[in-house]
Amino acid sequence: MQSVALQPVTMKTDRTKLVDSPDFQRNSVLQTTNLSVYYGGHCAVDQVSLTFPKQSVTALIGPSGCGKSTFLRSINRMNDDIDQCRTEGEVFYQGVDLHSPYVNLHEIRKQIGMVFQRPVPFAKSIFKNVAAGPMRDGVKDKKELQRIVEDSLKKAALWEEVKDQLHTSALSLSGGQQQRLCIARALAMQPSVLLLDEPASALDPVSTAKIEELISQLKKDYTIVIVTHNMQQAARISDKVAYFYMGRVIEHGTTEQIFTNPRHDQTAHYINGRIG
Amino acid sequence: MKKRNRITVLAFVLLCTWVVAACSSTKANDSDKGEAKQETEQAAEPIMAVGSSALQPLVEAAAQQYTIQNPGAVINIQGGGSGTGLSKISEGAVDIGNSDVFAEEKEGVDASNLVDHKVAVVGMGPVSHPETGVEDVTTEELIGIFTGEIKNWKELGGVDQEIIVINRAKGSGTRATFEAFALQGKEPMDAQEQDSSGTVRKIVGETPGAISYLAFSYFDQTTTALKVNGVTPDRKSVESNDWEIWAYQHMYTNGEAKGLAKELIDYMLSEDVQETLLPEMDYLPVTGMQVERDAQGTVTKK
Amino acid sequence: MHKELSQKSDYNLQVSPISKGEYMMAKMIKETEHPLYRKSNKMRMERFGKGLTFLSVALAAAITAAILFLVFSKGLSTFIMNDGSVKDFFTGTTWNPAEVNSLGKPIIGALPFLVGSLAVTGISALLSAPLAIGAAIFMSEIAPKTGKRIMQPVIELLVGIPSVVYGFIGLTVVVPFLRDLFPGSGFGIAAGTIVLSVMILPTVTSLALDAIQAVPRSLREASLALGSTRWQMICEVVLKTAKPGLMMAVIFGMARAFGEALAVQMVIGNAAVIPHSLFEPASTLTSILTMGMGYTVMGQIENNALWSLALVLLLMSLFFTITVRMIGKGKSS
Amino acid sequence: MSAKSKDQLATAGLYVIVGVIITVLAGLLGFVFVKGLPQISWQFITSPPQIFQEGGGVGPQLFNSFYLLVLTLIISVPIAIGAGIYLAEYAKDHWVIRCIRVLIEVLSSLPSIVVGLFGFLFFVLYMGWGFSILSGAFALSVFNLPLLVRVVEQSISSVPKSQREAGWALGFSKWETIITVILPAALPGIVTGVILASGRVFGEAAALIYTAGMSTPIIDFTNWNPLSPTSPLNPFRPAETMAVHIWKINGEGIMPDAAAISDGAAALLIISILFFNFASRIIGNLMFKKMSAN
Repeated sequence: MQSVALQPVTMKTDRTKLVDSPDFQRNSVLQTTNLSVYYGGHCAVDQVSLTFPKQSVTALIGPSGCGKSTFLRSINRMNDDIDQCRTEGEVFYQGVDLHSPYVNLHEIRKQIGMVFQRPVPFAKSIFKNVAAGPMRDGVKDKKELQRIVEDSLKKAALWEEVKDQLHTSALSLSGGQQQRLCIARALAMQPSVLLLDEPASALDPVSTAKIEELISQLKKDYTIVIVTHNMQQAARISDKVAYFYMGRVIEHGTTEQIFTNPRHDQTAHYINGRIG
Repeated sequence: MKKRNRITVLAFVLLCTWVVAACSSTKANDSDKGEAKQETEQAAEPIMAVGSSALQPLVEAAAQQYTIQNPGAVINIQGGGSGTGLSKISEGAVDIGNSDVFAEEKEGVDASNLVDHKVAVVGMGPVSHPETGVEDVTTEELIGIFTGEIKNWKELGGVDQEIIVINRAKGSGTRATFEAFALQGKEPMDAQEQDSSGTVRKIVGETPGAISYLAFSYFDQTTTALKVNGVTPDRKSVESNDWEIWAYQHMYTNGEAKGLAKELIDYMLSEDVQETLLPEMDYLPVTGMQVERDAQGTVTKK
Repeated sequence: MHKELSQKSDYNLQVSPISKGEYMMAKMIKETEHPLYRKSNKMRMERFGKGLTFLSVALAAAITAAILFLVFSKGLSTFIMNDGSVKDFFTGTTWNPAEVNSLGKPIIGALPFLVGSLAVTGISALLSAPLAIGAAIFMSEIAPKTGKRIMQPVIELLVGIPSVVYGFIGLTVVVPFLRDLFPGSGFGIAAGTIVLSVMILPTVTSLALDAIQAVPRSLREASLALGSTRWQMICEVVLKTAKPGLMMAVIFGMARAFGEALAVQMVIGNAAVIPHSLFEPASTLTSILTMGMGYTVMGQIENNALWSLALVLLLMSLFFTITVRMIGKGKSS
Repeated sequence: MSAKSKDQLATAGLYVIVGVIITVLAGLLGFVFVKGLPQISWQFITSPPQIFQEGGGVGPQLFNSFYLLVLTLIISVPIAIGAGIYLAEYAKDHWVIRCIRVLIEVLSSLPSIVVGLFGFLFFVLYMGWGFSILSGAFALSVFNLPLLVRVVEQSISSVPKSQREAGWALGFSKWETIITVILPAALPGIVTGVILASGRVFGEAAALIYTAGMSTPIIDFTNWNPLSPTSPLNPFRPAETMAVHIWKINGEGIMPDAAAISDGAAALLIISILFFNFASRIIGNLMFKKMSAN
């Protein structure tokens, strides 16, 4: 992954008055500035500015309909295909504004992988599911594909369970396995950022635990942004937390600080309501 | 996947080359015939004969025999009805236009430069359901039946059974001839119509009290061929013109017949068609006719 | 291009996240072909794909437009060139285009055919709709597994049987059967209806099946959870939600029946009169069209009159298609 | 009457309905097979038809039916898939698109005689291909297009939107997503559509009378060079299919055993339809497995 290390300087916006500790900014790889998303007239995401430090898990929490999923989707421009949806502000990734018209959309989505709420395996074999990305990317020779598939499945902690049935249909896997297959499929593109949109909300507790454990492992080499309704999950696996309400970031800081003494009473209410 | 994509492109390219080859090969027909010529000397340009479905079996049988004698000759015969045949030949789109009516009788067909070749004669006669109990009708009775004045077979001395009239399709040559010579030009009543002889034969054979008209080649045991004014419908009575309900089968060419078209028409008038093939198929040889008839229907002794 | 870039983003000091220097740095990065800016051949493939598919749609639409133009131009020429009167056409009951009536206009009364066509289509739809919807319900609710395995080949086979064979069987089985039971020669609207309803059965069944299967599973389970029996669930939930789809299926079947030619021509008797009963020979637009086309000379009044029949057929199928669209759009949005 | 008994009554009613349909089909097939099967012999299947003697066969007609079907599918399936993809994926809800949809649907309810005549005027006369397999194949493609486009569009739009988003999230372009993800998932639906369409091609007669013609010149099955006039593969020779042959025999056949030949031909036609449906079902599954499994 050829990346030009460009450290954007700390960001100060009048509205949120957040002061980030210096070390977070220095190694943040993804940063949004005044990002707003409008569906026709309705403003779903309002002037959100967040930084996502490298090798860390940032959890986006908030009541449903607060725009956290919309915000997540606008990072790798998945909202582009929804008509009457307008995005303003910038998303800086490695110093490049992803919303500028000159950037290659497909390149962005390769480097910023995404996993959805419900597992979405292709109607293909397990091998072909994971190999679909690289093959489309021009990787031709069999051994190289075999290596990528094995490596991705190992990273997604699925290799042991499927290594001898690689050529059966992916639809025969369980819900949790299918979700990990989707993660493996995203990892096969060698992304540097992973966006997870409530990855475990459609899974049973056992699979959810597996996914959470996998995420905390992936933290070592990927920057992860996860949208979740599950407070315990956020507390367990995230390093930073941002609390969204009505499309705006009310509070944003390290997990300990948010969960022990949140600065805004709104955040406190939400967290106590959910955990208390 | 790359491979999948290549397949769709390949299929598309295959389709284009096929169409291009197809179009080019029509242009290459001349060179094509050139080769065909070396292969078989007499083979001429493939010809197309279109028209009357009544004449089609005869021309097909004759063409089949002709190609056995000189292989390589390609004769395509299509049906489509006398109307199509006449209009196509007058436009010069085909080599031979088959028709069972005179070109002059069809409006809209410019018969000026059409050359008529009468190759056979088709006799037609009224046929009825076997159990009507009537064998012979006079012309007036026939007109009465088809115009709807006579409603029941018992009025003709047959069984008490309602008469069911089945006409032929409005534009067909068979209907035009029957109305002209059997009904003396009277308009038949509005009744059930069928255009194909096979269907008419089946309906008349199975519907008690049904009556219609067919060409001699369609007579069989399932229907009774009625005698008119005591004359039995067969080859002798037509040749002597005692049986007036008959029509020439015309093979029109645009201007003088030439090439394979001429050879085919000459073959049609030759012995092995007029004497052997025609009787087998219940058509009547034109050479045997003792009378001549023109488009207006005036008969002259030959 | 860079000048345009800077104006467009009207670099605004207060809000901008990073200093002006950083911003210029970002733009320079574009010069060094940062991977994110590289134009991939995906764009070319995308344009190729979209172009290819648009070409096929355009081709399909062009062919259709050509056919419609042909039918309209020839169909209208009866009224324009051979000055046939439209009123006669829809009200007259005698059809003899070659002759001219007292006013010097060709006799083109197509009412008998219209009545025949509508009667045959309507009644066959009434006859085959319950059968088809019943089969569709059977295949999706009562015995999905076996139903699909038996009925799917049955449907595919019924579609495959040529209309000539349907007509032939109609002639040898249906007509004699009707002749023995009812007065008349067995030909007529009744025979045409029986043959047609069997012919459109597969079309209506497969479309009804799609409509029923489009009803989400959760609706069925919700209704069953309320303690309703399967039949109540089918009536209240499945049929109600699938109603537009089922209507579409029946109307599409009618459109198909309206256009059927060969089979109907063999059994309906082709009499150019308005039938007084279902068992009298009648005729439909398609039967007269098929029968007469071979015998008429292109360009003549008789031929143009037949094309006007084809035009009426076209307008009727346009009417069917638009009602189908309206039903579909009305309910589903 | 309690709801329970009403339910049982209704279920019984549905069984009756399905029973009626199956008996109707069994009656149809029984009638055709009882009369037709005794006719079918190797000689009947291979020998060319006789014009007026007995013992005619349907060899060339059977070959023409299959050859015409293959040509029609080669022409109409790619176009239909292309059109289906565009209408399902790229078409915005623009009035032009709505017009095209109505146009294509009107085509499907047009009587085939009208399509046949269009084929006659355009392919036979204007393009100068004459009465030939090619004009027949193009006419049938036109006749088949609406059904195929409709089926392809339906099976593509029935693939859930989440599959598309999954594809985009992997960095695929719209076209790549269609080719790699959506087409394979929609394949079973497309195969069913192709089967229904080929059933209609087999059974079609009216459209072919004026395009592929009603006569079969002598073809020798030894000469396979497509350009020579007597070879079976030459797309420019007129070719009468089984359905047209049945129509012609019933209409104008003067050979004494016309009825027997028509029954035999009808039985043979239905057997070949059964065979074709079965074969394409298997090929469809194979393609789906190959595309998705290994």
